[in-house]
Amino acid sequence: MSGAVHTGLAAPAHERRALRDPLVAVLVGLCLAAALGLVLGRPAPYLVNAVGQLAAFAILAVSLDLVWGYLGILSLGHGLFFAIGGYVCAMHLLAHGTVMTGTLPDFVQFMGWKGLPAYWAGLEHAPYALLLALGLAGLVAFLFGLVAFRSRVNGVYFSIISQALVYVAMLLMYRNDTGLGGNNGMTGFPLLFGWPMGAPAVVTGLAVAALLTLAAVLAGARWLVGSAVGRRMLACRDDETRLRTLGYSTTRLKLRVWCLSAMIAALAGILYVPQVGIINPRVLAPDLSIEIAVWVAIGGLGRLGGAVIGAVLVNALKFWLSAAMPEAWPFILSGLVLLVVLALPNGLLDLAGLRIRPSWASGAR
Amino acid sequence: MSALVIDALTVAFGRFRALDALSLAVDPGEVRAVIGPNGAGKTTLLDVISGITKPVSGRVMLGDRLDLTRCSEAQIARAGVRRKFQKPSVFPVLTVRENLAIGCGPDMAPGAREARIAAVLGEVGLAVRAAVPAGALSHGEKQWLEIGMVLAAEPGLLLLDEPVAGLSDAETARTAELIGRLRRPDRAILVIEHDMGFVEAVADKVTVLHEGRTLYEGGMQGARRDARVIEVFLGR
Amino acid sequence: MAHLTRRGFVGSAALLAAPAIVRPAFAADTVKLGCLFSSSGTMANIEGRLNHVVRMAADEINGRGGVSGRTIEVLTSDPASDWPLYAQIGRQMLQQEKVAALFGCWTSVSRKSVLPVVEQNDGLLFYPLHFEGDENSKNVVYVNSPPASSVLPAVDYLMGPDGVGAKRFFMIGSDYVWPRTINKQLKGYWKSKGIPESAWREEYVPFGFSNFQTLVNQVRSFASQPGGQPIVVLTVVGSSIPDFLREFANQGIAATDVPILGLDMVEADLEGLDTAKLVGHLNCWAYLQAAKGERNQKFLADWAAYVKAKNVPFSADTVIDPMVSAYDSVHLWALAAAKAGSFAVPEVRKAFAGLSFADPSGYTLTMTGENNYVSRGVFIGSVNEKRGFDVLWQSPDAPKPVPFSPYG
Amino acid sequence: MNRLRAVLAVLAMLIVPASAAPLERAALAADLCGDGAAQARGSERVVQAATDASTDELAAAGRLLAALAERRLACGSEGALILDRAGAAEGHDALTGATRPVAEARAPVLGLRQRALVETARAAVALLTGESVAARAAGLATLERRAGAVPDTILARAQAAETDPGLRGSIAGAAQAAALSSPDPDKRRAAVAAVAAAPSGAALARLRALRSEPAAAADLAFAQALDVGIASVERAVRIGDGLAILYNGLSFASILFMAAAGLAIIFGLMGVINLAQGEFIMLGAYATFGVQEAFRRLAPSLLDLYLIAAIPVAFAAAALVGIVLEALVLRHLYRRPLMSLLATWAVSLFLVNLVRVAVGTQNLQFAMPPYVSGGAPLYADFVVTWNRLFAILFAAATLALTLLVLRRTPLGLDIRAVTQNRDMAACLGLPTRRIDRLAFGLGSGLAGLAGVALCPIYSVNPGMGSGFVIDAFMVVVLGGVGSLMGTLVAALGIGGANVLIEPLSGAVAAKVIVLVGIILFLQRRPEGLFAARRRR
Repeated sequence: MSGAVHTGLAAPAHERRALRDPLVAVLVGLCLAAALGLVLGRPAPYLVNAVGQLAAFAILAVSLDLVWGYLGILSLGHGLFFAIGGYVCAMHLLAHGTVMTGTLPDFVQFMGWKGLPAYWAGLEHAPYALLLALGLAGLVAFLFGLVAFRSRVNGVYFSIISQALVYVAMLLMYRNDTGLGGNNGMTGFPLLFGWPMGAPAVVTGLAVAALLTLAAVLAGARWLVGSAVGRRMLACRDDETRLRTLGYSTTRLKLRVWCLSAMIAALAGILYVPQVGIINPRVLAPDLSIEIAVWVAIGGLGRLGGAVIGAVLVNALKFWLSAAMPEAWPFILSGLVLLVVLALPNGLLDLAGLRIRPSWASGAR
Repeated sequence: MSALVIDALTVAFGRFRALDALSLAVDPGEVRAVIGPNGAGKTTLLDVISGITKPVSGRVMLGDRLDLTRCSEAQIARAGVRRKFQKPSVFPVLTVRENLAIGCGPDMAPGAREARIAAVLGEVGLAVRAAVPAGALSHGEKQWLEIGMVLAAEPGLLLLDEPVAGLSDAETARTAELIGRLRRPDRAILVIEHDMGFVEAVADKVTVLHEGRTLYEGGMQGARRDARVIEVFLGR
Repeated sequence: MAHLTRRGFVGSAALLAAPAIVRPAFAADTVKLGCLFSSSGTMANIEGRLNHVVRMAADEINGRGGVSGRTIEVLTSDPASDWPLYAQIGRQMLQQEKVAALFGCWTSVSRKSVLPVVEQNDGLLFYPLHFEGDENSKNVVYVNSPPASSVLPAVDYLMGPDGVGAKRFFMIGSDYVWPRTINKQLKGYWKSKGIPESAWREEYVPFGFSNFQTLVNQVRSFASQPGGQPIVVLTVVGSSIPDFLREFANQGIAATDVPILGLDMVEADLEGLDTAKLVGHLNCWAYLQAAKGERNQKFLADWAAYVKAKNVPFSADTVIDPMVSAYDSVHLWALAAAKAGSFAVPEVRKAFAGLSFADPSGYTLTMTGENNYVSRGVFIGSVNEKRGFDVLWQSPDAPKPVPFSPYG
Repeated sequence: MNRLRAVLAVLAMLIVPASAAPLERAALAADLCGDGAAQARGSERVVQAATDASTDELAAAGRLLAALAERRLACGSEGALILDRAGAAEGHDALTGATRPVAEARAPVLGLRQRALVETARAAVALLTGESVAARAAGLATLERRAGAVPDTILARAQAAETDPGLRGSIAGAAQAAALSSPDPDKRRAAVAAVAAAPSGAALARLRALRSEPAAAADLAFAQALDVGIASVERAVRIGDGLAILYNGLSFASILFMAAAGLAIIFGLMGVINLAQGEFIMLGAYATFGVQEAFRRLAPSLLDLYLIAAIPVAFAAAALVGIVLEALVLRHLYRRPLMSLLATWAVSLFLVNLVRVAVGTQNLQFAMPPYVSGGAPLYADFVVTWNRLFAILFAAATLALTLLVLRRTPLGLDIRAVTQNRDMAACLGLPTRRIDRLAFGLGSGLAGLAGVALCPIYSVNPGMGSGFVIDAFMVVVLGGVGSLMGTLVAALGIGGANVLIEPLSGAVAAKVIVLVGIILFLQRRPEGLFAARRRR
């Protein structure tokens, strides 16, 4: 079935879904309003930056929710794709800075190189860097997904193996000889599109870009899960063998969504790095990848809006509490997770009375 | 030409041989029942035909060209093989209609699909339940919905794994009648069932499996008289 | 959005009861300093102490009437060993809380993470750790020594007749910039002394690495080869330090066979170890607990009293270099601010030139206007039986810091 | 200036005839209280005098040297004082033995070069005057390491005086080996054989150095003896290195196994990914610390046994926490394995921070009993370290006991039944919920045991457990879910592979290669090494 055709008998189903998920529309609206507010209201740069980072995290959470909530694949390695986006973005910023200012990044000087290595060629051009980031994330996801899905690795096995993958990547990137800054990673980005990095306009611009991207990703993801492909994703999540014996190549379906999700995660990384000003292998720590899953679970698994709410809530709390109540934050986080996992199977959306899908829908996971 | 030829098929789980050099041929238009005690290898047989389990040796020929043991589940399904599982396997969060739409398979044109869904809804008697999520259906309704899903793509070979397990007598009779209606000259049907009355009602021929091998093949009447069959079913 | 922890823990109920009276009065004659030291995560054990030292120093200054009549208020946080969070909280402190200076970071990467933040906001970060050098930001005060002014004198000592006449070197480091820079500079230094490349070996291990059996075997076979006295230059960090020492001692290699120069080794790393078999191994810092002099005695006593009074969850009788460096940092800032008569960063920075502070190490710290580095003394410590270090050697005076090494 | 002083010191030693040097106590004390050169001179003099000095004189010199090495020597204007412990307020006069208070004294710190000389001198004194055979043997061992630093007359004197026949033989061997450069060709050849009899990398280096000297070229028989000796030492060193690799692999594997064993049971039985398993290890280690503190308070004389006594305590503590966790949290999540994964992650976060707040972040101080500290050279350069041996034996015992529980007890039978077919077991009336809880307790308890075994090896702090989880899961998944033997084989394989690859490509690359290898293997065989295929 092609996703675009919703004529005749299929239409009521489509409408039902749209009516049942007003949250996404609300969130998209909020994103746009917030972007407008940042431009017009000019709040403190610190706040603008925080909002921008939260938007990047929300994009990351949506990317995971697509594969976990809708396809039943819990990736504990999504930090890898986030990092790919982040690293390529950092490379672009440094290459751009080198071209504009003529000084080499300090880690390049440290490695004793005379200039940027050959594979950095062209990275100073933003469109190429964007393509490279998305392409690389997609390629890595494709290769990993191909072997994993073809050999039918799924469930907790997939989670463990994806975690091992991100762990391996972390070990590799910590190695100094890998050549991307090792433990210190990359930092000290001077310019963005020729503008000085810390300028208020740049900070606002980045935050607005992140918000708009979030809105677009949400709308796009919403369209996807509402389409025929989305129904196949749910079918695959709930009974993969059944779907396969009806003539569908679930490997191909999973691979496509998986690669798409990886690219969205890379997009989040691209938006994140210029806002925090550093990328280092820490983002590849298995803990961070688990945390992404925690955001999704807290907000509400299998609800795009839930992922956004979870990511924003947890990270806003983290920003605030790690300064305000540093001792209490880990306890609050672990308590929140346990509360959600035990009492609110559909995440905090349960509290808001917005529970849509009946509880048996999440029973298999 | 047979619709399905199974040739010296062997399946092993560790040291246990679930199927042991089994051979079997089903003609087009035939309804074949496979019966046998628990552990005889009935479900394994369907697993191999539908591509879920790969055999150690042997072939499963669909028509005279396609060896199903070399195909993926999806390829097998697209070649016109559909299977109804023992446990009703429907997609609980999707509505009846959406389930059937997926049952039509990936290749059907959108226009044809809507017509087909409407037809199947009538055939399995779920037209009034079309907008209900499948998870909310009763057990019997789920069985019929699944039969509808496997019918939607008009399969040439239909595999039914215990279609009346857990159904009431009335529902069983209705299912038998439904299968009777499914019979077509270009369609072979393979049924696994424990309910002997049901088997007698629907099947042209029965194959009795025991410990992965064919114990008997022929009419149901003959099976009832066969000494070995009696021993296997009653002797323990 | 953010209310950072207030010094002296004012109960929130009291704040709520009389906010109008307490807070403006409190805010008018205080000046805020921010801390960026993790009290959770991988760095918690060593980094967490520094929060308390900064508070202690601030208390001391407040006890003498504060800075230019203002009381210092210390804000602490927990970046949880999460590098981007250092930048995030640093930004929050500078922009939201308007702190006059930041004191923070242990690892190079956390400093690199905060660096753009202080540069963009023209803040001041006092960095209390020795590090790889090759950096000179006008917004960072490098309170501890770069390698050229601390490590090279120590290695020189070991190569000389008073040391062990070291001829061969086995370098083991954690795989990141600091160890690699140190080793690069050492190799450059040895080359300049005409030592052949065959006289050294270099190995790197991942962070948190603990299985040192193979490496210790390699050290043993390296040591048994001819060519002169071998030493180990150890630049692993964190939990790898005690794990390496334990394996080294268990395999029966004594300091008199192959001494270890542990460049990041502090008393805290010996906490869980039986040091009887480790006696004689060396470290090298700008301060050692065993430093002589009344100033040190007073500092040790003050710290012990502070730990007791404030119920600080760290050992009362262990003091390590970064603690003293953090303490020095607060004093240097206070001196500069008092001298400038302002808390504005450009004014304070101008006041650095010619600043001097007699710190617990016994040396007098000085700053010149040339850069933001601080002259410190050099100590070589020798592990003793009591999980501490004896002062084996110390520099006659505080050498002028060399931010950019001449050796690579 | 310093060099000049050193040269003078050497000259002085050459001028003073060794045999005539009396061990003048006052002069020795003054030297040891002096600068580095004087300390070196003093300890050299003890070595030189050791051939002739009386045992009393030597013993007194030994006390002075020991005091210096241990920083118990207080030097003041009134002469040196020997303290009972470093920093004591009073001590015994080095000459008269009279007790007097420490006044304006300084305790010299030994430089490394001086420390080596003092160590040699103390070893010579110990060899000649040691009360016990062990003390004398320890002295001999140190002198053997410093080949060439002591006159062979000391060994001759020790050999003559030695009462223990075994030790006398060792001394004779050492004396023989010391004669490598002797002018007597027979002695030289005997020395080669003696050196080859105690093979090590250092011995190999000595022989090789000798082989390239002119003496070897001139004396054909000596050269041949050297070649034979070098060949045999080379072979022995290779064997020793091989043994070391084997041992390292085994010890790493045993750690992996212990971290993974409990996980294998839990994962196999319930399909729960317990990310808090590392924290159970940490709890076991903290329980061990608690037992140590209790022993310190209640039975200080039995302190060395605390590690043994901690075994049941650590097991019980971790098992109890595990059972509570199961009852409060995981029980509700059996149908949602991925949610239980997040829940256990939260629990691990909670436990780490609870311990951090309650106990602190610092490494715990363990008093390591002799059976887990140090090691013994076994063959060539291969040293058996007791802490690792403890872990290996501990892992073996854990394996045996766990197998016993699983194969021979009703609980074990139940666990295996539920692991293989939960629905069938439930149909047969097994209380699967209770079995789950007990099994979870067992799995957690095993992690607690791992905590005991890791105390002598790793630093114990709240974060110690986090490093184990991924490795442990790779072991479980590679071994095949629900198969303890699979877990064992996987642990051995991963441990061995890591140790083999590490010297070739470094520790990071070794880890990466092994992990990638596992991932690729699992793509080919998702059910792991040892799991039976299951039907859908």
